Amino acid sequence: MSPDALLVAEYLGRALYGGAILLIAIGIYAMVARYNLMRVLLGLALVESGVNLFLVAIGFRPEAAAPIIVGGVTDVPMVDPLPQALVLTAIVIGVGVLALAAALLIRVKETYGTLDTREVAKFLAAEPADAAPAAGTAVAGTPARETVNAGSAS
Amino acid sequence: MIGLLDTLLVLALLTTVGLYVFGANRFAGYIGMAAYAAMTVIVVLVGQTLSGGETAVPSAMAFTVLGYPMTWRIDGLGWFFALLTTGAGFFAAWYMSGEWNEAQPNKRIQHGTLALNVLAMLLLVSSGDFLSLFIGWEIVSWAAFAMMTQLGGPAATAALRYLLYALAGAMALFAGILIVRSATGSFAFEDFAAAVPNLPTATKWVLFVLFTAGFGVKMAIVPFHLWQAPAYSFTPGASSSFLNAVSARMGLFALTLVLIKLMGPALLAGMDIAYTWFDARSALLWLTAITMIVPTYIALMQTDARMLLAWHGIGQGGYMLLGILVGTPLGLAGGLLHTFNYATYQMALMLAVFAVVHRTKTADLDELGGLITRMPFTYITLLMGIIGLAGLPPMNGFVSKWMIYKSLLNTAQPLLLIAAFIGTLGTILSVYKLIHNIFLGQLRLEHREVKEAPLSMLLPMLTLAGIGFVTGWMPGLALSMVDIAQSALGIGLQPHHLGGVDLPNGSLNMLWVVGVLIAAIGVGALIFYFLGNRRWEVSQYDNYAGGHFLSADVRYHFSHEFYPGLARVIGPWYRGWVVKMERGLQTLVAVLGDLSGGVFRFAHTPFYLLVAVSLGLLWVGLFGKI
Amino acid sequence: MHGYGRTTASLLFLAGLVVMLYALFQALPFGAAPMQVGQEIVSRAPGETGAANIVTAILLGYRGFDTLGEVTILFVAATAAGLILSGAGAGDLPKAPGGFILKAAADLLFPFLVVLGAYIILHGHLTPGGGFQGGAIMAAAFFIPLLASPTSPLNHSTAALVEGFAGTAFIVIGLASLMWGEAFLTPFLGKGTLGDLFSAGSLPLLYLAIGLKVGSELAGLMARIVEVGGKS
Amino acid sequence: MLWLVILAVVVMIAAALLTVFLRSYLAAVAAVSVVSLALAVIFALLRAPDVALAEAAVAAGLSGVLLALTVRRTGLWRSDAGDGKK
Amino acid sequence: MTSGANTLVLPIVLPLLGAFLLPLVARFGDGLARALGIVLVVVNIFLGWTLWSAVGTEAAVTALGGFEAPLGIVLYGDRLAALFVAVLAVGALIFWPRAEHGGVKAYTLTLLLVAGGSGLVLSGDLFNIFVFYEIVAVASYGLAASSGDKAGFGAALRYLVLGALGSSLVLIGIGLVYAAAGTLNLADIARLAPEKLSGTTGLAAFLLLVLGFGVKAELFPVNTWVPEVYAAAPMRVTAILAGVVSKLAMVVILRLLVLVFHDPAAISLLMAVAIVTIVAGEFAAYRASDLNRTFAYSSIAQLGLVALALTIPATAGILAAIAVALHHAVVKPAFFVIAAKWRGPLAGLAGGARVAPAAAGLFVLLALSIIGIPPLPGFWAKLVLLGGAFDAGGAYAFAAAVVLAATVVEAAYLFRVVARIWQPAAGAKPAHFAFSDLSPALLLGVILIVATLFVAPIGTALSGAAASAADAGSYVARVLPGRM
Repeated sequence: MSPDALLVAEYLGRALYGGAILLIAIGIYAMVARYNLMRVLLGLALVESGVNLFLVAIGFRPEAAAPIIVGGVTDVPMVDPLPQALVLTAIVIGVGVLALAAALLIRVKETYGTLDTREVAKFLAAEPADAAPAAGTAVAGTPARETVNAGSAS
Repeated sequence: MIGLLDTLLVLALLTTVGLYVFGANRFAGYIGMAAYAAMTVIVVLVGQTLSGGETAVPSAMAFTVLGYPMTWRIDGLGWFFALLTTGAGFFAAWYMSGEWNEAQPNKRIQHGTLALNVLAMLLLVSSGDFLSLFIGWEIVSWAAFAMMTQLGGPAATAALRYLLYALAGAMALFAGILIVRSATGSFAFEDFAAAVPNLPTATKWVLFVLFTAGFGVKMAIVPFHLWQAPAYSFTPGASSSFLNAVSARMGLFALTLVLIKLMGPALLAGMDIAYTWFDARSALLWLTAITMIVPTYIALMQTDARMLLAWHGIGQGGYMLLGILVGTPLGLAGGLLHTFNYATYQMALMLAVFAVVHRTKTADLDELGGLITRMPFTYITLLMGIIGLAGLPPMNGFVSKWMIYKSLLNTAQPLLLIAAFIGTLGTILSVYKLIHNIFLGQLRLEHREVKEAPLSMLLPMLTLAGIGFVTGWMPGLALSMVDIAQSALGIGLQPHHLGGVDLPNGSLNMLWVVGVLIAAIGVGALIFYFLGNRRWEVSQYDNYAGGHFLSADVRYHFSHEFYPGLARVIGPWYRGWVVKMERGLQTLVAVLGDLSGGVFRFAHTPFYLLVAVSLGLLWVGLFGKI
Repeated sequence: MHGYGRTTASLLFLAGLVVMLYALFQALPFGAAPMQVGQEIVSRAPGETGAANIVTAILLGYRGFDTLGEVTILFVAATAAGLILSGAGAGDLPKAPGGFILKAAADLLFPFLVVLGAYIILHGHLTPGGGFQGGAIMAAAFFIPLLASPTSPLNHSTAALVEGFAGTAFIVIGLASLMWGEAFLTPFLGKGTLGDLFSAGSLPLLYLAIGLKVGSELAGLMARIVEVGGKS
Repeated sequence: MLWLVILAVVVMIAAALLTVFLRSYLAAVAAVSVVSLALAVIFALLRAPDVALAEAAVAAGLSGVLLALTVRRTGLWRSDAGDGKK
Repeated sequence: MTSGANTLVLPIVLPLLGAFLLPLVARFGDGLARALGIVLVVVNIFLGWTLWSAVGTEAAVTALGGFEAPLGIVLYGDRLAALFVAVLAVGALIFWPRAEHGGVKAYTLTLLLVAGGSGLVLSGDLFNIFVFYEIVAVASYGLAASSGDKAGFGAALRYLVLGALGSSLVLIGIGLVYAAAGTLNLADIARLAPEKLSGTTGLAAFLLLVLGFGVKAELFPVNTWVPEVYAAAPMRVTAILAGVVSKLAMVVILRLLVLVFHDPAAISLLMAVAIVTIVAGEFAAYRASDLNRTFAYSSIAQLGLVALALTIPATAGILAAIAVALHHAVVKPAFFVIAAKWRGPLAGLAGGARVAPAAAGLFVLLALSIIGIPPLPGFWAKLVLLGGAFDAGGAYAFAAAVVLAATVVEAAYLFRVVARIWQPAAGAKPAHFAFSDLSPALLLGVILIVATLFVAPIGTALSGAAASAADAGSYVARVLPGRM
């Protein structure tokens, strides 16, 4: 490779790794510093994207072709196909987890009436004796942790 | 091959199962008596084998788990404690065989746990290596817990406290045996005894501290003593007497085994503490001195008869360990003999106190008095018991204490001797409080109809007191048993004869002492009864004081705050620092618990992940190889 | 920790994280990855699997088991979401049907998306794309009508049927080779000519199964989020 | 190509920051989709067409819709409060 | 190839197939679906058993798809894997979900949990392990929320957020390993590790992997989900999660330690984490206010013990880890069975012994075993653990001291409960146990007692499994016969 190409590769590497790290960091910031669980979920999506970028960047080689054989020519240099396969898997896994999280989020909002992590944590950490009824939904005299009847909670 | 030891253990096991199954039966006490008597006979047979020249009687029982072999065998030392155990079990069962048994709501638990304790102790004293020693130790601890906790309420609280102490001790012990194994490559006693002189000093110290602390908890050496008195006192009568008489002595057994038999007093004396005059042995000796004094004066302050005696038990343990740690044949014999003697008189005392409790429903020393007229035989038992406890002739306690004092003198330890005397002084004062507040003085109105304890309870009490007298009169009887134990320790035997011991600088012959004493009493009686008998009997209330006639509703029996002057003198010393330490530890655990729990209640849990990753990567950057 | 204190702490730790991760990543050989396994796969994949798209060859051949796990995760997520939402209430969802334009667009898009999805799935071993991408497009095809009229629920039982059979097909194809004494998921049916539609043996079959399964699972998942309460 | 990648990265980071700081959740979800799309462009530039396609179809498309639906379903689309900043 | 190598895939694939078919089968009745699920779990027990007896010291290896080792994915079935396949299936069988907690969907998730867990312990490929880890994780998120309990959703969501972030860390770790070594096959990584992964990159990868897998393995500080989830999930789910699933993540960490990361720095990192985990768990349990949380925290501490055992060098550590893990897998689910009925503050348990003597007695037995009182199995597990620690000396001795101190705290909180149970009831009496409520716990209690009686042969068998699991050389030789 020419010195120019090497320099380009170096800057490319910095840009990609830097971008991946910043994406991860911003995502974690959203998860850690924000109180709304929806925002936490968005942060999670960002973190997963950042990790995917990192993985693809690992397999990259400058001046190499995409890992698809065109016209039976097999001896051109190709980028590493393995991380790409991994990232494909990781993307789909990410969507699955995100979908489940969304489902849980909907139920959390429905049950507690809030998406604030502080409120949720307060409810979860409540001592069994004085479990505070969440968001005023429980009627006095009923056990605080009654099972929510299917379809009847609002 | 089923040997004597196997028979003994199987019999103990069958007794446990049997008494648990038939424990509610009204003959359970007799079944127990028969079983313990049979066990005692077997133990005596084992003793004959041992005195016949065998070093140990092996058991056929042996397991190998995960490459660790476990064996059981009984040697002289174990035999001595086994005899105490089965004997104490026999008397406890006897006590429980009649009226006491009828009155108890939880007969099955009482009989079952007693048998379980006997079994556990037999297993412990016959352990053949450190692993089986630890297993036996744990079983003994938990069996005692089962016995203590049975009445619930304050008993459960006290038992829980005991349990935590015992478990902390057991964990120290666990660490100790594992260090022994990694240092010597096996759990075997012989390997340890062979390897210990060559171990690094640090290892020796670690082992010494771990074993002393671990076994010392059971012995209730200060500062590990807080649990014992309440735990023993809130246990039902016969069980409590059993615990008082022999349970804590398991710690003594194990300490003797490890410190004297395996490590040896010379080795301990060689472990100097830098910048002080102390070495491992003398430091422990002074700890026992504190154990003799402090609990005895705490006993003085008790208002519950059971607590008073139980606190004495702690102090008496100090005497035994003192004698054993002196390390000469005389001291060892004194310590071991004191163990035997203590078992006889302490059990008699506890049984007598519980007989009083059985009749009057209280053990509060402020609520009793004058029972000598109602329960004279119980009074005699108690009197003989406290003479033994105080270490006065003609009872056996005198002989063993004399031997311990003598061994201290012979090894030039006058300060320890003074400490022992201070302890004895406290003992005498407090046992007087015991007998005065219960039996002397004014009989309370509500106790006027109290009857003497039933025969089923009186007989074991009187028998025990009798044994105490006989072995005080002819200490050679007990000393020949001590011989067997001593022969297993490798320190040498203390020559003795039926009446006591002969030493170059002063001998003791109890045959003479008792003879002179009886003669003197006889002379006194002669003078009293025949030469000038001016006495006549009057009722307690046919009397006057300060110009007023006394009536039954006026309390002139002085029992509350019995030693006010003494309390003022020792009060400033009585700070309860150990109690404060215990509370501090509890608070510390609670605070740490709240801190840990708070970690888990944090609203933003991913934050921890962030912190952990950042700090972890920092650590990787700092310490990882580049 | 409250308010800005936590924000500050988070930022501090994040700054540390960024600096250290950057240092860590910079140490990696960018653009010169060792490619131990990657190079070997590139050189052997055409011969061993007959797939022109090497990523496909990896996804279905070398790492076919990962892919099975992957569709399983979607399945797990769909099942779990169904479980969680089975008792859900109506939420804030407006019940009014979507506008006419959305409806018309949905009707118009439907055949186009289905065909596109099928094409991408079937050419997965030749060109970029495959079961996942095509499946996602198929899912969109079935899902967009749902947006247009939320009251007409997706036919979950059909979706479940497709899903179940597709998943079963994947495993049965894998197990088939097991019966012939080969390892699980060994490709069979011959390799064909590199670059042909009917090449790469059983891989396109697997991709078809994956496409159907992913499509039905994703559609089902989305539909559950949209739908209102109750079991289907 | 370098400049294209840098441009895409910058767009991506900007969109990511918007995700965190936009008050409207629907807009934040849109920003996440933009991140994914920028990522897809980067993947395409990095010779990873399969991944690019998947990122565009699955991550940008489907999960964007999914998140948007969730926002709608939880009622967050009506208000932008509740993020801890009062 | 050892006999049965080809069937290595069956413990993963058959439950998976069943899970795919279950929604279809359920059309003919939920009972049929339930029966099918249970049959498949029983089959898995059988498969685990056959694998155990088929492999001696030589593990069974199969290259999936016929693609040889470093290129394709391999399954590596040694006795350790066989053991956990069987244990997981047994756990799922005993704690098969009730119809009222999710019905067919819960059956499906449980089957998937079994499939994923089996894959987790059998797989010999780093990324494949991640995929199965995700299956297990997602299935447990779903099951955690399946009680319909109010707390369930919030707990599951917080669990999910933490778990997903952890998974991202794992993925970064895998990326680092791949970037350094260029391969994902564990044996291949093991071969290259001394050269490629001994530096900072390897250590950082280890940190990320441990923290990521640590979410499931309940390591501090990523275990904050534990008390919430265990308190809110249905008892049967809690029992499986605490009893078995957490150990599967430990098995992964074990494989990583044995094969790849021998670095003393890595070991000391894990040891520090383990010690903090133990301390935090036991102390938090001391102040916990109800049984469920007490056991949740206690479970954290026990997994800290397992992690500590893993750091102990050579076979002794692995044997200790397996022993502690197995013992905990028997004891803790039984505890949760009791806690499921005795909810609410601890003070309300007074009188429990009168109402439910069997449960109270079982509680004592379990408590004794978990504290480690001879001759119960818990003692032998602790003996191996502490023996190994003292043999290793140095920092391990300190760790052992921490364990011993923590044991006292453990006894304090467990026997405080025992004392409470035996007190006379103050107000409302604690719940009564129907036989069916208690039967899983009784079964586990019987297993415990039987294990006590057969502790010597069990110990020998586990020693064999540990020895072969500790043998990195034979792992590489079996998976990569041509590349040594």
